[in-house]
Amino acid sequence: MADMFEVALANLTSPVILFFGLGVLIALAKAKVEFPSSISEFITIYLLIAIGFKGGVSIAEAGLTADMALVVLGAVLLCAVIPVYSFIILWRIGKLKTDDAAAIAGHYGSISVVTFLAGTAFLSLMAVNYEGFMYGLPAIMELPGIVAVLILVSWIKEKNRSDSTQARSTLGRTVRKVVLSKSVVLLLGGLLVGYIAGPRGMAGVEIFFQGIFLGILCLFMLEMGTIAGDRLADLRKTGWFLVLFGIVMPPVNALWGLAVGVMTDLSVGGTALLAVLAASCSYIVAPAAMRLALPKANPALYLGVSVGVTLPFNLLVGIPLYYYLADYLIGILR
Amino acid sequence: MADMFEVALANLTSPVILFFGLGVLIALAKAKVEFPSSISEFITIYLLIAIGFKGGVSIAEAGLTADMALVVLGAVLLCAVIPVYSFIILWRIGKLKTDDAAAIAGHYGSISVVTFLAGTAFLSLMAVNYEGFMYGLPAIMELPGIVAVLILVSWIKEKNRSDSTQARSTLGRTVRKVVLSKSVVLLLGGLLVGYIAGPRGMAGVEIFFQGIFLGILCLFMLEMGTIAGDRLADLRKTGWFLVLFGIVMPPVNALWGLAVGVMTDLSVGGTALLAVLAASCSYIVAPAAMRLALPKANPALYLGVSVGVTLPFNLLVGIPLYYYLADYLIGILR
Amino acid sequence: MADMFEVALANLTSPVILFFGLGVLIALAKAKVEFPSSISEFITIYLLIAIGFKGGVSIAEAGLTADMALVVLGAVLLCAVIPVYSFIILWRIGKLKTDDAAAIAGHYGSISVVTFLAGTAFLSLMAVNYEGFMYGLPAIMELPGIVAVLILVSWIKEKNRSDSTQARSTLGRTVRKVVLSKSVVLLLGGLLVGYIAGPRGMAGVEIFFQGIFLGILCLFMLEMGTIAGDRLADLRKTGWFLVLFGIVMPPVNALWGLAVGVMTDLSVGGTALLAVLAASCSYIVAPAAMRLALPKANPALYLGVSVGVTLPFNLLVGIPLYYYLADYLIGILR
Amino acid sequence: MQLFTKKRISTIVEGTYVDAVVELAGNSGASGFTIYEGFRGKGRHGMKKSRGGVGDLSGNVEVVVIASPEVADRILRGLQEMMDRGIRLVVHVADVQVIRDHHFS
Amino acid sequence: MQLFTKKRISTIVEGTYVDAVVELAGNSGASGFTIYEGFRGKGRHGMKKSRGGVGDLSGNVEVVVIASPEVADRILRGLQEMMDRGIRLVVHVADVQVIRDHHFS
Amino acid sequence: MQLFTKKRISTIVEGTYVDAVVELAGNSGASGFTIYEGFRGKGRHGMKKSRGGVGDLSGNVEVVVIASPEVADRILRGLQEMMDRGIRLVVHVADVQVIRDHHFS
Ligand SMILES: Nc1ncnc2c1ncn2[C@@H]1O[C@H](COP(=O)(O)O)[C@@H](O)[C@H]1O
Ligand SMILES: Nc1ncnc2c1ncn2[C@@H]1O[C@H](COP(=O)(O)O)[C@@H](O)[C@H]1O
Ligand SMILES: Nc1ncnc2c1ncn2[C@@H]1O[C@H](COP(=O)(O)O)[C@@H](O)[C@H]1O
Ligand code: NA
Ligand code: NA
Ligand code: NA
Repeated sequence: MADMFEVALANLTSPVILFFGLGVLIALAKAKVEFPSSISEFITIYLLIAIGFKGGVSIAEAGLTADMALVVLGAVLLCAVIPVYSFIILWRIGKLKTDDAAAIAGHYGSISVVTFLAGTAFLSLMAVNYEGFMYGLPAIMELPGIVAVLILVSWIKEKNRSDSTQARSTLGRTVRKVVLSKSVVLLLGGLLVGYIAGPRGMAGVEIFFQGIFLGILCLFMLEMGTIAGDRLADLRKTGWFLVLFGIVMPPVNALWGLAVGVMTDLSVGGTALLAVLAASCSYIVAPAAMRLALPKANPALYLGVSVGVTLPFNLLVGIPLYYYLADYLIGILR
Repeated sequence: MADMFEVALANLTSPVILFFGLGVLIALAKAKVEFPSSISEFITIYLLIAIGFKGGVSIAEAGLTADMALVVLGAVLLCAVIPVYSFIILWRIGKLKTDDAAAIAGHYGSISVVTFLAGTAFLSLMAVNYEGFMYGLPAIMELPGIVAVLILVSWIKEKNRSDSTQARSTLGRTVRKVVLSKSVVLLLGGLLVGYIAGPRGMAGVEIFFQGIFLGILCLFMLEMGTIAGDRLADLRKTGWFLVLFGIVMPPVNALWGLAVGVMTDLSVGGTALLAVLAASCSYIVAPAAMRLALPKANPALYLGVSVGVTLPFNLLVGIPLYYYLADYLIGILR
Repeated sequence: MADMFEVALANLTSPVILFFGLGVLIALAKAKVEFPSSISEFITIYLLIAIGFKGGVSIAEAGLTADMALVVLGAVLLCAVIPVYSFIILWRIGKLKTDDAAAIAGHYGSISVVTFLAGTAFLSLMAVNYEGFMYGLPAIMELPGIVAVLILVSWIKEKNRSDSTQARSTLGRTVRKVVLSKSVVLLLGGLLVGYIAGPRGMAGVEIFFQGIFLGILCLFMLEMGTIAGDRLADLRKTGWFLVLFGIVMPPVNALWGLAVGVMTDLSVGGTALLAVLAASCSYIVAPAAMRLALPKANPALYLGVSVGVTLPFNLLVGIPLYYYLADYLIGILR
Repeated sequence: MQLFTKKRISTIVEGTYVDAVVELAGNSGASGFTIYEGFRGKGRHGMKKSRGGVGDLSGNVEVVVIASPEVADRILRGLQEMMDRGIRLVVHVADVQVIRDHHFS
Repeated sequence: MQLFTKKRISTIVEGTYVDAVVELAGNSGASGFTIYEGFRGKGRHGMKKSRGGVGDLSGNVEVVVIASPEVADRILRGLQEMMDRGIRLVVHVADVQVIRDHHFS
Repeated sequence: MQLFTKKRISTIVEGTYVDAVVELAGNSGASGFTIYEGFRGKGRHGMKKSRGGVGDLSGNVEVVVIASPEVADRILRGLQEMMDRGIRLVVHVADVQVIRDHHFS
């Protein structure tokens, strides 16, 4: 079984995490290192297509199985459950406004592709294998949490006032926006292409989609670090309750991932990745969706806690922790 | 000899073509996946330099021969012939306006680098070899068709009115614009550098110019697909005659390429590539040139048929077809 | 010992230099080949991080030693000395205005990362090794020359007028700007990450940071070539004295690098690289700093001579020359 | 030369709501619009980066519409309503003149 | 502060014809121009993307010239002629004020 | 609709001095600013590329400030001073109207 300390150290000294840390430092030093926005956009496109493609090729190699369906089902369910209790905690205990509580809850119900990628980089550093179809999960787990929280909100508002028809039309538009968003389209599109092209197709493009992948992820992490560093300033406005929330919730949410992984017989690596996805908090798709659906929610709150607290927490502490727990639990239970 | 069905299937399941198809789907679904324009520009620059460079290194390896000169001569001639009969068909049978007919004809006389690259990707998938100097042809074949059609137009206009001096000055400016255009300069420049640097120079840059080439082409194809998908909407305006023209002409034009290839003793792969070039229809250099020289021609027509019809046709059907024909013809004749 | 002619030829036919030459040709032909600015920015970021990272990994492999401290000290000293005599030559002999003389002198006291990279590319072409920590020097050598010249100027102005407090506040702001500039931050940041991540961290990102490095440098050189070509037009304004200065100073300054290299027991490759750094003339950090600190100095002068004269001179003639001298001197003296 | 007076409305808006502004312009009778993206700025809601990056959550976009005074008035009323719904807009209007009257109506 | 009145002419034009517009401005006596590229828009000829991409066949470019009323008039006449030759332009003019009179003449 | 008259100051400046212009605007009482970067142009000092590239040594940047006439006047005086110190600026001012008076003061 894994040694906790060694695992944590391996994570903290991996280039992916170090570049993230460098980014945070750069932001705090207020140095002028900014990626041109077109570059960030392109790196995002590359990363999404590459993981979709790799996942598709893996599925083509392994074949579609009933087990996968079970994992997908579990993943969708956990995504729908997380925002419900998150919302109640934020609304009742944290005393946040309905819109703010809902927007934040939606972020935790959705997932962060960057955190997922850091998880895969960590596992490959530890030489831990996982099911290839895990690459397909991020695309599927973007949406359910967002839908869940919007239904919740429209249901609460229906009780109070009568702008429920507007809420429903907003729900429709938001779902459409997420389903056709770059993240989902490229992940699923890459998956499809990879599945049809198969290992034979992979041969010619391996250096591009696999060889340089980790290096490009490093650059991306550098930028994510500067963004997280910038967001740290927002934390003063968010208050301590939210900061605490951003640290406590990820491990709690990760438990759902561990549970689904154990129950569906995933490998240790697969279970750890599912926990990472459950614990992760969206910072691209959810903010855009929430801005559209809940214009009165304050972006400083949901971005501050998502990018300023939960993202760094998961990268620095969460990923090795969830892996350690997955390894430990499966060691005991199987 | 090649099995037609197998060849077609290999083409349709190659990543290059699948990404193109994904792009078309994305455009039709009106999903918001757009490459930043600076990225497309850079990928174009990369692809042009890379094929130029590879071609230059190949020529340095093989040495300059008299055979090459013969192929180049044949290639230039076929480029000058194609737009002449295309123009007459469009003008007399299709009843298009002079300017529109000329602009479209010019596109078919020029070539499409993307189609050429898809051809090379297809051949490497089929493990078919071809002459290295083929990489040098695209640069040479961009211009002659455009010049031919502009001379034709200035000649027709001279008979009618007296704005012939203006037409001639436009011709000069247009030729200058094409010769100094990014496509031609980078293709020829890359060729020159590759030729001087030779195999020894290739050693250090092989991963960049060769290893990741196909992967980058895949991303480019994704974008070309979205552009082609967008152009499909234009087809309603172009009318059925043009759609038919866009499907029938490529195989007809390909015959010239096959003929030149057979007569100049090119390999099967080289002959197929020459046919691909002849069949291909420009979508970067020619539109820019035509917009300048013939401002009254309607861009929706020439772009609609070039990018919306002929490009997809060549990618999906044309390339394997021309290869099959080259293989068959040379099998019989040699 | 190296054969001078062979060395020069190897340099001139390397892709890195050939692409630079191609860029110059393109600029002179006034062809429209321009890199989108976001791409140049990104390539710069990539190159800086990559050399920092490689340097850090090398240091981690070799361990920190007292010898390095000595080399760093020598490098800083030579950077501080060069602009002093450069200033006096420009001011007294060249009769330039104080501000212009100071601005140009500052450029020669700072360094050019591109020239350094061309030096490393040349050495790897010649299969010559050098100390890994050399990658750390550019970051350290950006600043001292700029500071030296600004102190000089503030000291001269203090004597003349009384705007010395303003001069001092400008010095502070300029130093801050350089220390937090992209170049320095990314070079040092990459170094730090590479040092902590070590060879184990390099494994996963080798193709990205090393495999494609030279190819990306080639594209960058192409652009640098077009910029140098554009700057050639400025030379008419700068006058012959400056052109001469731009050719004579690099070899003179290189001597300091050779001296430090020999005295600190650097390898032939390391000594050659130090000479290249000493001879090189800044074109990114120094211009920005000088524009801020000396707004009345004419940019056409310092950019014209730096990018239009010294950069091409070093690339075409200087690098092989300094290598030859390093090889020769160390052959005699050790 | 005869010139015709029009209004030029500039609206700086978060990327999320660009479609809403463009739709409003169309419904109000505008003949076209221009969308600028490569800029950043500061206002009541702090520094904003330009659109497109990974940090782009609600980056700045500018929509410019040139229209007749009547159409402009309808657009301004619509923008006012959007602001009332909590959407952040920074709007300014200027008088401009155009060569072809019909092109903008 | 003393300010001087000038005209600011904005011309949206396809990339292909930017050089022609710039040349016209120079020949008419303008002291300079500014060219904007990163935008997209819609008008009589459908949606247009910004310039530069692979889909860039005749992408939008904006040329802005600040000039004295006399120079502006010459430029406007030239633009009118270009339109007559079938080149698509979207032009608008506004009154602006500048600090240094001589810089713009 | 009630509209309020403001001044719109555009300043084209080398990248190096953007911070100085922005600071001036803030100190003069402006409520915000917008910075445009993706453009190139020509003036008294020859062709200038847009900011950001490797050739970017003092590339063009445009700062736009919308402010009340009094604030605008203070800004213009400050810009005048910068020019006197040898910093190159291209400035123009236009009258514009805004919906929310308080947003810009
Ligand atoms: N006074 C102003 N002058 C120019 N631009 C402004 C001004 N106020 C706001 N803006 C622009 O409008 C954007 C949004 O403003 P706000 O919603 O007030 O933060 C800012 O990021 C600026 O680009
Ligand atoms: N009414 C308008 N308001 C603002 N911009 C316009 C307007 N009409 C046209 N444009 C711009 O001018 C470009 C070319 O217009 P057009 O040639 O009419 O398609 C469009 O893509 C828009 O960017
Ligand atoms: N008359 C003008 N009209 C429009 N833009 C101008 C004009 N003069 C200068 N500019 C812009 O201001 C920048 C700097 O001008 P300058 O310092 O005179 O070279 C130029 O690169 C142009 O973008
Ligand atoms: Na989650
Ligand atoms: Na053709
Ligand atoms: Na130096």
